[in-house]
Amino acid sequence: GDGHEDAAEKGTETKGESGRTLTIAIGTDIVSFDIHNHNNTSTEAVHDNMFNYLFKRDENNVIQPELVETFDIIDDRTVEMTLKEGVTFHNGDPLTSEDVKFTLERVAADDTLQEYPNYKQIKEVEVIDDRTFRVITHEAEPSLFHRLSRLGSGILPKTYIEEEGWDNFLANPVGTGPYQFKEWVRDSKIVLTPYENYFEGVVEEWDEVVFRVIPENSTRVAELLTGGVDIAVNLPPADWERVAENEGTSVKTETSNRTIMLILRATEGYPTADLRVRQALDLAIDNKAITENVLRGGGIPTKTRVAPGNFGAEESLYNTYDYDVEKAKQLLKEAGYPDGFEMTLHSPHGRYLQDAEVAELIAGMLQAVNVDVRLELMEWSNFVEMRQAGENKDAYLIGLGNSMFDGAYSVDWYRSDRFVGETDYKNEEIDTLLEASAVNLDVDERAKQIQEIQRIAAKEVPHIMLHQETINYGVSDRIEFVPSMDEMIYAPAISRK
Amino acid sequence: MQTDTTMASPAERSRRIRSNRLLTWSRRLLRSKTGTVGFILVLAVLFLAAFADVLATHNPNEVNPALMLKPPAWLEGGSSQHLLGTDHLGRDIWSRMVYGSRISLLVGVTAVVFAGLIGVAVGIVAGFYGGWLDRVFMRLVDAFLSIPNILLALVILSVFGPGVWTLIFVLGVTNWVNYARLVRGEVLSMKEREFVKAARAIGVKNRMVMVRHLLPNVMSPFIVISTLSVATTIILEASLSFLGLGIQPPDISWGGILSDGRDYVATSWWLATFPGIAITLTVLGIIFLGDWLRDVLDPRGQNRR
Amino acid sequence: MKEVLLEAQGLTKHFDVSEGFLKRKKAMLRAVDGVDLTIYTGETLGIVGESGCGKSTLGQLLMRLLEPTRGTLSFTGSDFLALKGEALRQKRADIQIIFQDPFSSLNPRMTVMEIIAEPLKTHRIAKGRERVERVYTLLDAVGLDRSYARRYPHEFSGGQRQRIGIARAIALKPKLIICDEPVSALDVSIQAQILNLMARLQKEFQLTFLFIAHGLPAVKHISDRIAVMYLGKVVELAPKQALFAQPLHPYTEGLIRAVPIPDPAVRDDRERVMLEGELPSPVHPPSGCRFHPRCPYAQASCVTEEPMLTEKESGHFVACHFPLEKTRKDLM
Amino acid sequence: MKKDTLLSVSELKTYFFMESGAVPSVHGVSFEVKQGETVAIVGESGCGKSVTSLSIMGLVSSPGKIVGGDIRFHGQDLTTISEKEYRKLRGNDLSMIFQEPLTSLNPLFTIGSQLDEVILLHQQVTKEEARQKGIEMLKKVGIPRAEQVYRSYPHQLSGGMRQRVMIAMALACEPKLLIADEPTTALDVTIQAQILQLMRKLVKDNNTAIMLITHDLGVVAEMADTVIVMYAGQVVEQADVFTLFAAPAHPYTQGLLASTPKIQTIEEELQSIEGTVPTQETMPKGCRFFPRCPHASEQCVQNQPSLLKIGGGQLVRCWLFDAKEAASG
Amino acid sequence: MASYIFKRLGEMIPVLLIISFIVFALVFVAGNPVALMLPEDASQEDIDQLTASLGLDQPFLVQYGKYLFHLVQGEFGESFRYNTSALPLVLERLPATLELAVAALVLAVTMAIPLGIWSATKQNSPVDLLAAGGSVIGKAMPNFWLGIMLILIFSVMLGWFPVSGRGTLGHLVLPALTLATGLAAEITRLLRSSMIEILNQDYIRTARSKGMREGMVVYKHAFRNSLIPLVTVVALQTSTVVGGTLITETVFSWPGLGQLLIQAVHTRDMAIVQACVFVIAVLVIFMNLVADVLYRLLDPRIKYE
Ligand SMILES: Nc1ncnc2c1ncn2[C@@H]1O[C@H](COP(=O)(O)OP(=O)(O)OP(=O)(O)O)[C@@H](O)[C@H]1O
Ligand SMILES: Nc1ncnc2c1ncn2[C@@H]1O[C@H](COP(=O)(O)OP(=O)(O)OP(=O)(O)O)[C@@H](O)[C@H]1O
Ligand SMILES: [Mg+2]
Ligand SMILES: [Mg+2]
Repeated sequence: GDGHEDAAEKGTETKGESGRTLTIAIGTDIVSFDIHNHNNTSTEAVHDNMFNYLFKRDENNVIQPELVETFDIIDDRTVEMTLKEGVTFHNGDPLTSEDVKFTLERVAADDTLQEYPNYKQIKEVEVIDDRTFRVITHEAEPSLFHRLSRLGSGILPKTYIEEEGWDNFLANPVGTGPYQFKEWVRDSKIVLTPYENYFEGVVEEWDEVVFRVIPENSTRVAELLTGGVDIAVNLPPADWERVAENEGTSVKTETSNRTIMLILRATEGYPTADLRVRQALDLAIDNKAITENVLRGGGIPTKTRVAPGNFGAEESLYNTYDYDVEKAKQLLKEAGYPDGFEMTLHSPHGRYLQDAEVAELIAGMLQAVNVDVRLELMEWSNFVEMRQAGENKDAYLIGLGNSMFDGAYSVDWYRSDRFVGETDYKNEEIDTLLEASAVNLDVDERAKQIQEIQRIAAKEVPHIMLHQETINYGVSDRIEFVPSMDEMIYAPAISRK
Repeated sequence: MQTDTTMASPAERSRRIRSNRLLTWSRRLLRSKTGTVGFILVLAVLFLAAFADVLATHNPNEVNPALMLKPPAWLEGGSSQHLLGTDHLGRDIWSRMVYGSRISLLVGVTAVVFAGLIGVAVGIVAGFYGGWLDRVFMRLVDAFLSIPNILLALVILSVFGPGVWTLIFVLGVTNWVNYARLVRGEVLSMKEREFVKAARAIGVKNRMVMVRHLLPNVMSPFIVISTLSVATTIILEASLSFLGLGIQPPDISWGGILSDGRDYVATSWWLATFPGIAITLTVLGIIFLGDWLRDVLDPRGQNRR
Repeated sequence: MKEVLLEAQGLTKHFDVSEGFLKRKKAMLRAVDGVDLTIYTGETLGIVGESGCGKSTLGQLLMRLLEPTRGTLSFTGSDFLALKGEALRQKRADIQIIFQDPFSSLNPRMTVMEIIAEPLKTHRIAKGRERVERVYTLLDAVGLDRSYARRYPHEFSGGQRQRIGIARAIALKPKLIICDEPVSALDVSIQAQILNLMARLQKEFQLTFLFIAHGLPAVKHISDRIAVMYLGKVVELAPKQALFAQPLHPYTEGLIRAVPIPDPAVRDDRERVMLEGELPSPVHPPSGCRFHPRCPYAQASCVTEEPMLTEKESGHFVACHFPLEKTRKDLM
Repeated sequence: MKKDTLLSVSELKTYFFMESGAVPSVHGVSFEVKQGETVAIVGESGCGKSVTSLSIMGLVSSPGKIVGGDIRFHGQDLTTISEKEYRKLRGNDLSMIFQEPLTSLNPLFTIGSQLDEVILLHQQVTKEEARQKGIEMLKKVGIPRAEQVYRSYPHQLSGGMRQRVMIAMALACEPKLLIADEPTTALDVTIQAQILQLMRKLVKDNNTAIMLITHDLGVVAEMADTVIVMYAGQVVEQADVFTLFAAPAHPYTQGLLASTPKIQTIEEELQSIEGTVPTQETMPKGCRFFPRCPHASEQCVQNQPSLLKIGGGQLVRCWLFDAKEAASG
Repeated sequence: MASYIFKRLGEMIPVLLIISFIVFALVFVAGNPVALMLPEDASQEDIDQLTASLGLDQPFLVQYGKYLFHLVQGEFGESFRYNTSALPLVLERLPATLELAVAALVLAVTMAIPLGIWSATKQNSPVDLLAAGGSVIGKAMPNFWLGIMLILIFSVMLGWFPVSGRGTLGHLVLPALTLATGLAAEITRLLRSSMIEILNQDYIRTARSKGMREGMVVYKHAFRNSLIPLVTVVALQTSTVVGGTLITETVFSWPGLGQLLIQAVHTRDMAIVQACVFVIAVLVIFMNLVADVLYRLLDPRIKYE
């Protein structure tokens, strides 16, 4: 493998004109190259270029085999799969079933890994031959393919890791992806180079892909404007116009899979225990005003968490909202709050796009129906602690994604025994539906069950849905880049103009 | 003194002396240009803080999506309603600045007073008694001094969660060592001064020696340093806001406004510029005032220059 | 007839000036090294000696502003060193001190009234109106206008401040006042005022003075007896006439001769026996007689043997192996 | 033998310009110093002795300023020459020993380098020659182990040694005039005696004129040929040393002499001059001494006396003599 | 000298112990970091399980004891976030921070020395007033604001320097300037006042009385002496400079300790916070030691041993 790497190294040096380097500014550094031990989308966005999953979601959000050639569902708990031919790791080792077994069983067994909860359902991987293996789960697992199309199924090189040791792997990671690792200067940059023996053919477009870590918004924008980077993630809405108007740069947006919402407390004694109050609050919030003004169009109003592209999405609840101040006042009066009431709203600060601003705006809107909002903006770690300790008051703002792209995970938040002492929302109908869907392997029926839950929740308003967040990128005009909903930045899909 | 032969009652005389002192002070103040500037600046900020209710034209937290990012009144597109323009939520910047002065001053002053109380007490006791007590305190001071203030503040704030009083506590905790060190040094030299020995010779109790003889004499260096501290504290609060751990809404501080506005530096400059100027001017005023105080309070300064 | 007020025996004060990590280099500065001294009621005992020879340290030892390393100290017949806490505080009222520096010996932030009233207040001697009256009386005694009571020290000249210091010292009617170079910082024309004032007050209040100075003329003027110190030790002690008429210690002789005489007429026929060399370090004092490196008459035994303070003539003590005699002096 | 005038100061006025207004520290001082002569200036603290000497050296620093009078050195008016010419004189023909031996040497440089500095500045010599000369000077002022001291730092020397170094430095270029500002006040009597003797000897050897500033009348009596008595920024009396001690004319001089305790005799009570030296605010408009003067009259309160010759080269600033003069004249 | 350094190093131990305790206690109070490590929708069992397996459910003293035990072996434990030993992570960033801090110090000192000397020798001249004004403003501007402004002006508008990152000398200019401004202000003020004081010393008069040129007097005699307080203050500022890098590094995405630490604080990554604070403290103490040694080299009055 060594000689080969040297050649690659030399190759980049001789061809090293700056025009063939793709530079991407990201907001936070990757956490590590342990693909199983983080829960960080921006880290995955980098890994995505170096590792392949067994399955992958295509641009239409349909799960397609990636490393897998063919698969066969044997029974409720067993799927047999065959790997593609000619796949090699960056060190030259061929990809085998042993690597898959090693990878999946690691994440399914090691409870210190952050991805463990998402893979503990896997009981074992049975190796049939070099390219054929079976994935066996503990129980019937409807969302197995969702799981296998995300970071946990990024396949690790077993031999390399066992021979060189885990620490060495973390320092010099090896995957099967189109790009291979060159350098990581922490909190500064990650440099990748094309892998010459990529099984789908070497990527010719770029000699080097550099991810630069630039946490400060204005600095990222400045780099983009001065041509220092080709792509800058997460621009503050205030700068969109500036970037768009600047010669040579533009703003690209795409909806993310994250929904921003207010989680209400239905515990007895809180005004929000009353359905009418919850509905009134929902009606008093003008979702459109939020997305248009504060987010500058960077969001889509919604009444459900399960956005299109996710399994079980209820499209009629998407891209719509209720806003009726008069009705809200009426409901409040009916609920016994003609003069309104006082409530606390917790919100993180700097976690989501304009989160504090959104919260402040909401506080202003609720003022219009005489609800006095005591806004408590919190630094993220304090916010997490507050939730952890169950100290949430009437409402808190949170943004929830769904890395499984499976609506079941979203609606599970309405399960009554899940948040006892925290939200205390209980709806027996939902509970029944949830129980049924959990083990339902009939895809269509399961989707219907999930949709039904969304419809009930939209009426009952245990959580006030605000909007689906938009992700945005500042992009240099010299490149062609189409953002994707999963927030990956897949270099092979980016090209020079 | 020899020519002073007119007789007057003691009360009258002391009043005259006091008003005389006031007069000399103000005369000295007016003579020092920077002192005057500092005094005026600080007075202006105090005025803002005291009369915020009257001076503010809007509710500082009132959001108005329709009026976002309006420039100051004198620019094109500005409205006379919003003197310094509006921010990204359509809030009136002038009103926010006016209210912000309150918290900025409150934080600056209270933190310094808090730190000062601890620092002066520790400094006097450690300096006066010396020995192991002194050694223990000084090691503690060394420890605090070797952790950068902002770092300690960062850690404490993230532990307890940001808020006005936590911030004041944090700034106090990070600052007391400066006073302790300063005061201890002063006390060590003061202790050798003969009036302290004289007091002991008379049989004055230790506690009284510290309170009556040491404390008043360490006050003037303390006052000088603490004015500067108020300035650095205001800046530190702004820096913590930048790191997301400063004053949290709905409380308003200049640091918070400044840090909120930093995404708009290029597009809507007024968001960050006005609080930036306010902080700079206030700090400037306090530093000037501190310099002047140093000159006036330095007994050697009386007949020099 | 003479009543002993204070008696010190073998009084010693060593300062630890060790250096190095964990104080490996042990070093002792022998500021006062075995001083025997008796002060009689009503007298003025002068102490002279070069700068750094331990005069101030001795003074502070006598009033327990410093704790002696060794030695005994009795005051008005009782063991002064045994006193502690409140008892010590009470007894302190009987010994007061006047410092050299009129500028640093008054708290700049207290008025004259507060300064002079402080001892009265501390010992709860008088209250309210009475206390104010007492302060006024004291101001009168030291020749300051009563109207000055409300002023602060910086408003006064050096001589006036020294008067304030004196007023404070006599406020408690002490038995003994230690004067640590009270006039050396003052102008020549003011010095005489203060010396006269002190002499007057001594008579008026039956005070006993320990008068420390390095200016021989002033000491001579005010003292009854004079002790000469050299490097932490008393080398000669005698009534002043005896001391000047016939100094027995070579150091005393050198000291007297070195004092310039304000009379140009005598300058050319004065003997010039000059003491050579400088004061050695009190950390490493010379062996034997500490004066031997500078002594024009030193002999071999002076290097090895330390002379004791002995009474050569009645009331005239000297610590020298070869005390000066008239005859030999004349030979010079 | 007839001596030439080396330095003549006339009507020198040096003021300090303070926040509170101008302070006339030296207010019309005139005197002369002849070659090889020792002139002592006495007076209490703050009467302007040091400022006078700094004025002569051209070293009065802001906010002080010479506002009137002239200073002639070798006939050249020092108040008008350029800074460059002045620098040539300083340390060379004109040198000065300061009041504080403890702080007048730079703590960071060796004695040698500070001594060489002045030699190299004024003499065309090599470094090595300067070193030789420096060590020689140290020996001359009676410093034992001169080579070693040459390499020492100031803090390693005692006060007396430092003062000797200052003297060596001042004399290194064989000045014509040495200004010694209280050269022994900070020292012990035994050391003081050594230093005074040393100065006497050096003067004799080199025929250097000395302007000796002190407030110790004993030192004056031992050293001076001529004495100038200053009070509150003015010369109040000038006379040769014997006349002054035998027949002081000005009441202040008389008081000064009377209030000095003497070592030879024992007096019951010292005479003293009552009152205090006037401050800037309390400066009398007439004779500056009148508030403390036993002979003060209405005239003294109103008008300033001028410095009058009263025979035998004695000068005095007092109405008592003015009146006599007027009567006789 | 060697034994002096040895002694000072010995004194570091209690100080570092105190620091370790303070930081550990803070981090302990900060609570369980596990919830932060897991996704938003993690269940309580998942959290409890991870907590136990990391040993975070043990009592304070047990945990502190373990921590100390590891500490003496140079181990700060594993970073939860990065899953590797914390100390190497910290040491890896140290050079970048040092580079920035040293550059800022050098820049500040080179700006401040001429300004300070000039102001002192030409008191109340236009230069003095300008320097005084400039240095106060320099001190009064919050770092992050200045940094953003510098980027806007010198990178975006003028295109003179790269915006961010570390690499060439050009990359260093803006962040170093940001950090140096406040520092230079401080040093200028200090140098001015110490020069003024020294120029009034007797030995300066002596030098002048030798007939030396004023320039020589100032540079040879006065400046050498004012280096001593300068060194002390620059050393004392180390802590502030390192603190300042936290902010500056964030603005300029400079890959030093700052970013690592701020991330760690926000994610409650105990091991990294502890290692960072510790390393910074050691650095600060070391700088003070260097200053002390320099001080002794500069000032012959202080004895060598
Ligand atoms: N607290 C102290 N620690 C260490 N050494 C001390 C202390 N106080 C005095 N000394 C030393 O003790 C010696 C005697 O000092 P002391 O002040 O008694 O001398 P002195 O005769 O009063 O001198 P002076 O005439 O200068 O006042 C000196 O060498 C001095 O340095
Ligand atoms: N730098 C200065 N600034 C202001 N006033 C000064 C300065 N130097 C001297 N004076 C004033 O000038 C007057 C004369 O001072 P000078 O130093 O000449 O007195 P002196 O006779 O030398 O006293 P001493 O015997 O104490 O040395 C004093 O009143 C003093 O306050
Ligand atoms: Mg003494
Ligand atoms: Mg003088």
